[in-house]
Amino acid sequence: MSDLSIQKVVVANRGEIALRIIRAAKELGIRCVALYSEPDRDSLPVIMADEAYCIGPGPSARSYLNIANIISAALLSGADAIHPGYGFLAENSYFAEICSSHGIKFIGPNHEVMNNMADKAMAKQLMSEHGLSVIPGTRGIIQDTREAEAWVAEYGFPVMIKATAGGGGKGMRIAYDLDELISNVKFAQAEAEAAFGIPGVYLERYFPGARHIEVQILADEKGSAVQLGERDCSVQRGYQKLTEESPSPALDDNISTAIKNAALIAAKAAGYTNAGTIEFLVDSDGRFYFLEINARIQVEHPVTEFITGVDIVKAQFIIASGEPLPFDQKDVKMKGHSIECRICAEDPERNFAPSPGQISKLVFPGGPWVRTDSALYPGCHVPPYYDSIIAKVVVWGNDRDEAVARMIRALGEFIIEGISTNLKFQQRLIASPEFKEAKIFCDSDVLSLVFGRTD
Amino acid sequence: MSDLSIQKVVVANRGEIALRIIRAAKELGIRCVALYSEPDRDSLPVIMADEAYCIGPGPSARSYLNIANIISAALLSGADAIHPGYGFLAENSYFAEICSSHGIKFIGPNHEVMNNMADKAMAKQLMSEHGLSVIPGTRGIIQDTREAEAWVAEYGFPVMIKATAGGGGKGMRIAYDLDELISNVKFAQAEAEAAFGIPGVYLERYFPGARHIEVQILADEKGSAVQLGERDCSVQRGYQKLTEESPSPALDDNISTAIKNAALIAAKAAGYTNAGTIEFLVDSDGRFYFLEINARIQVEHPVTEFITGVDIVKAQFIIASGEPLPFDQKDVKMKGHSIECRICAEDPERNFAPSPGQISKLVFPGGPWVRTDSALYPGCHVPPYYDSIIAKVVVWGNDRDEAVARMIRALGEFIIEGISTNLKFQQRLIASPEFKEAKIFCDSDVLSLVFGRTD
Amino acid sequence: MELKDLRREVSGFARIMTSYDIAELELEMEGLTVRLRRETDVSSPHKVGVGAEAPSEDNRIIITAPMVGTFYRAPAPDEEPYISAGGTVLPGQTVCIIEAMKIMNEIQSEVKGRVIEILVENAEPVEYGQPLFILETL
Amino acid sequence: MELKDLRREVSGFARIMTSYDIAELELEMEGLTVRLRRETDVSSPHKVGVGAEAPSEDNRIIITAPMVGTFYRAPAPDEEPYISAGGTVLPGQTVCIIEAMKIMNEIQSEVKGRVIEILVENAEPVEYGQPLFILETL
Repeated sequence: MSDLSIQKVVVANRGEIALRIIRAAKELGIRCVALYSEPDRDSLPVIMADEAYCIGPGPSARSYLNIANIISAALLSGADAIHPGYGFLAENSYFAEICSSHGIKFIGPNHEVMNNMADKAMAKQLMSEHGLSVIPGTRGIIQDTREAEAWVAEYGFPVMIKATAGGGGKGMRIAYDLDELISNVKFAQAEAEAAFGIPGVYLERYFPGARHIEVQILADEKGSAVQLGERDCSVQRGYQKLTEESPSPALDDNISTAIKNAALIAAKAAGYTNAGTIEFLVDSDGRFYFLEINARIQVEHPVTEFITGVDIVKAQFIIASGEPLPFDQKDVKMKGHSIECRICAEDPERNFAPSPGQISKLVFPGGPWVRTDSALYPGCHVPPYYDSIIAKVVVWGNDRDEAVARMIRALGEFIIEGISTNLKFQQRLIASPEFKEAKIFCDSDVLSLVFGRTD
Repeated sequence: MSDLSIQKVVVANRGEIALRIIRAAKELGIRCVALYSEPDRDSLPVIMADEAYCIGPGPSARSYLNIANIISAALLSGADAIHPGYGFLAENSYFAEICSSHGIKFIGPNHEVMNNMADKAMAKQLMSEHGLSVIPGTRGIIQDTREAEAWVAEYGFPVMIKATAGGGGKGMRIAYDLDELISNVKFAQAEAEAAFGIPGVYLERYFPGARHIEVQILADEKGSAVQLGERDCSVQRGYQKLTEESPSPALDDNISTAIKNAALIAAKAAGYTNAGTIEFLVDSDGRFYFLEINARIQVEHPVTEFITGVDIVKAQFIIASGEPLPFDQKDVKMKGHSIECRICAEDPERNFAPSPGQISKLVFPGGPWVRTDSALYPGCHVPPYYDSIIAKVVVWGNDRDEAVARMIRALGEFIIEGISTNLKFQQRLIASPEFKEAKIFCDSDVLSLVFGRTD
Repeated sequence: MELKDLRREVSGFARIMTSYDIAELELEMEGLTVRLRRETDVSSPHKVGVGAEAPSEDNRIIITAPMVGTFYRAPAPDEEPYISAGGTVLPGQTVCIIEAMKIMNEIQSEVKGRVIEILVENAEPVEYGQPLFILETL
Repeated sequence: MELKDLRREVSGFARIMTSYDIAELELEMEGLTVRLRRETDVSSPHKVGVGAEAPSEDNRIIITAPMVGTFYRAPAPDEEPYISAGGTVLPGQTVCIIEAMKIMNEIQSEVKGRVIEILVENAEPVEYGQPLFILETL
């Protein structure tokens, strides 16, 4: 029996984040309804939940993205809230609206706020009006290469060409001069047309050596908001995050404070509620630019939990129940350093090809200040339909050196057999001198660094 | 490569504490030598260590207590230190002395200090001289019932009759009046003669409803010492600890501060070095009495690690290397509340009979602020020769309520099949109103509380 | 546990038994005993090439729920059920309704067959893939 | 990995194969391949009642180290080994020394037999239970 207005929640997700949500709900006394696709029938979230409904076959479009089945199951179970996790329907404002029209609380911001923030141009405009620097870029889609040339004449090189329909690192190209600009704009338009059916591309200033910094926000529905510090997510491979940490090893205190304040301004400007992340790019001179708001719980939220002691998913339930945040900014004390490594079912030796299959042997890392968030268990199957993240190894240390040593130790004791994973790749990355010196950022050549070669 | 003078350590223990020591050593860059008995050949510490030596067959006396084989293996491996863990040879001053005579650093206090503290009467005398209250008791062994009567005439009832050769809860009897005293002294002498071959018993005042409080100490070899707060170990079954927590839910701040200061005085009076625990009994009026010093790392050290952020086993290596403590008392900040549950291979339905066997299915609890220290893995065997502790589930919360809710959640997701365990017993205990209200102490009838009956 | 919850559980177990070709299942919990037995004979789908004289189980097909919702046997509470045990259905004939998000979805049979068993009570919730009817194809 | 470490590992694997009656073992690691094959025949100790014509493996016994220490084949560096391959030993005869904590422990054979193989090099460390000699009982 929960003290909150939410008594029963539908977990509209799978894998480690579904388990994470169930854990938070159980600690609050909230009953949990797992939804699952057919291949996930024997998964840990289904086992751990109080009840479970099958919502479709393996492919996401027919199960975890099947709004009708999800809403039906929520109504049948008598749940009063839905937690979408990340990915799938997490940032789908239409889904949020349907939940609300059925009297089910969507755990996240208001669907109108979601809608506004999903329009990147509108979001940038709003933040600019509130005094934040935003990434310089064209106002919207460029019609032709001449328009691109005109913009570059004013703002200069290098520039990034992005497809409006892209995202998650897909459909991005960089140009350093006019020749590259013209050929890449044409190429990007053709590529976007082929990949997404929408040829629209736009330009943004590109900052070599920039770091990817995001600030965790919690905002209640009474108008209070706190920030829980920044996360540095600069270690990426092809725009996919590999490891994240908090605090950033690269920001000085003044910049860190300024970014955190800017994030609070952004959250308030957007009318944001619940847990969310404000993303910034920080260039090599320490100037920072608003990028976007991620209106969801994020994969890397555990590093923030480790340094603040705040249970972000529990806070989501409290906020969604209409309660005020049980603490304010001065109660948030940051201590030590935390790092997360994403362990994925993929084969680094075969260009990170997905590697589904059955887990034959499994020993998680453990011991002090090591947290492994994963829905794997020995003998379980990793189905081919979903995101390849199968485990997150998160460590805490009194300082970054201790955290790095602990992560090396933890990855070293992780045994996972039956499928290929990026575990060894991550071990080499974390143990590299470049990582220890925090010299890896978004456009570093991580592959050559880890493999000692370019490919 | 370690920055410390210790470069290679022999782990003279098994199970979860061996794994704990290996984890700390690896984070410091110290190479690890596992020692194992024949049935422990495929155990996790052997798998995780850098090298391993078999030191004998299953029975402890021929392996984990086999000093000759342990020292030989240490010499052959070229190790410069031995960590004894808890139990086995951890408080054997003779073993510590042999280590030292072979030029191997014993990770613990000086063997002379160990020897002094092992003599309970001498330890009490010393602490009394330093102004600590000690449990009132006879100066040593009582010769006959008349001597017992004389002591009781001065100090009163109730009294506890203890065998000098006993320990860990064995050989203890309580008397509330003269009849019980006479019969129990005779009985205890006969029992001690039969069980230990030594009939000597002594008397101590017995305090009904007293709580068992211990203070974690770290003292370096340069003369500095810090305390890391108290642990409340009052929840016991037949003098065996079941759960431990920090801070104590029953002490007010004044008493807590006074006990912690007394512990530092005791450690200094004893010339104590390395990690150790000062044990006190706190009666229902808040008066506290020195009991003894535990000269070892203790089973329940993780609760202190959780609330302080101090890695106690790493600190042991740093101290044993002759380094000063890297922090002082004012750097030690306690935050939140931590609880540990001991999970044992025993059957509560059959009077807690040991339950060795093969683990057929195993899923550890996980998620935020849950730490499971265990050397179990799926398919491993729990041999019949050793202590029945197979896992420690430790949680942290911002306050005790959050920690209790988290422990209930964590125990609920622990799946362990193939052997009987006290998991369900612990679940009922932690979920009981008496535990929530911290009303369970050493002589509570835990069994009737959990089972709803007396037996 | 209420009887209705128990039924859903038992139906779940039965499905597991079918999926994994399990002949018997016994369960004992505090105050609850469940025993299930299945005929796993030579006509099991795992065995190939049994051929002509295969018993009638070979002709059985199961209609499962294509969506999550509430199962209704009739178009309205006061009307006749679409089909009943022993009756015959034709391809394309409506066998039940599943209400999902206030929309009544008519579920059709894809084969011609005789209704052997109706597995779900009227007005009960069904999940995706849950068996609704056993038919014997004709 | 040094050759001597490798030898200890291989001896460990061999022991596991014997314990669990494993016929073949293959291992591949970065830059290392190990293949082991055992003759597990009808005379395997797990099979009872094979009787008279059992091959000679049945008569083999292994002398293992009763303690951890350093293995010496001779009482002193300049003296003859206690036993050599092909030689005969009697019950109670010293077969080697294991030095542990500066003490020289003479290890005796419990049976009469012929030395088939000596499994450890002189002056090598041995752990508890490590096979030292293979004898054929006489």
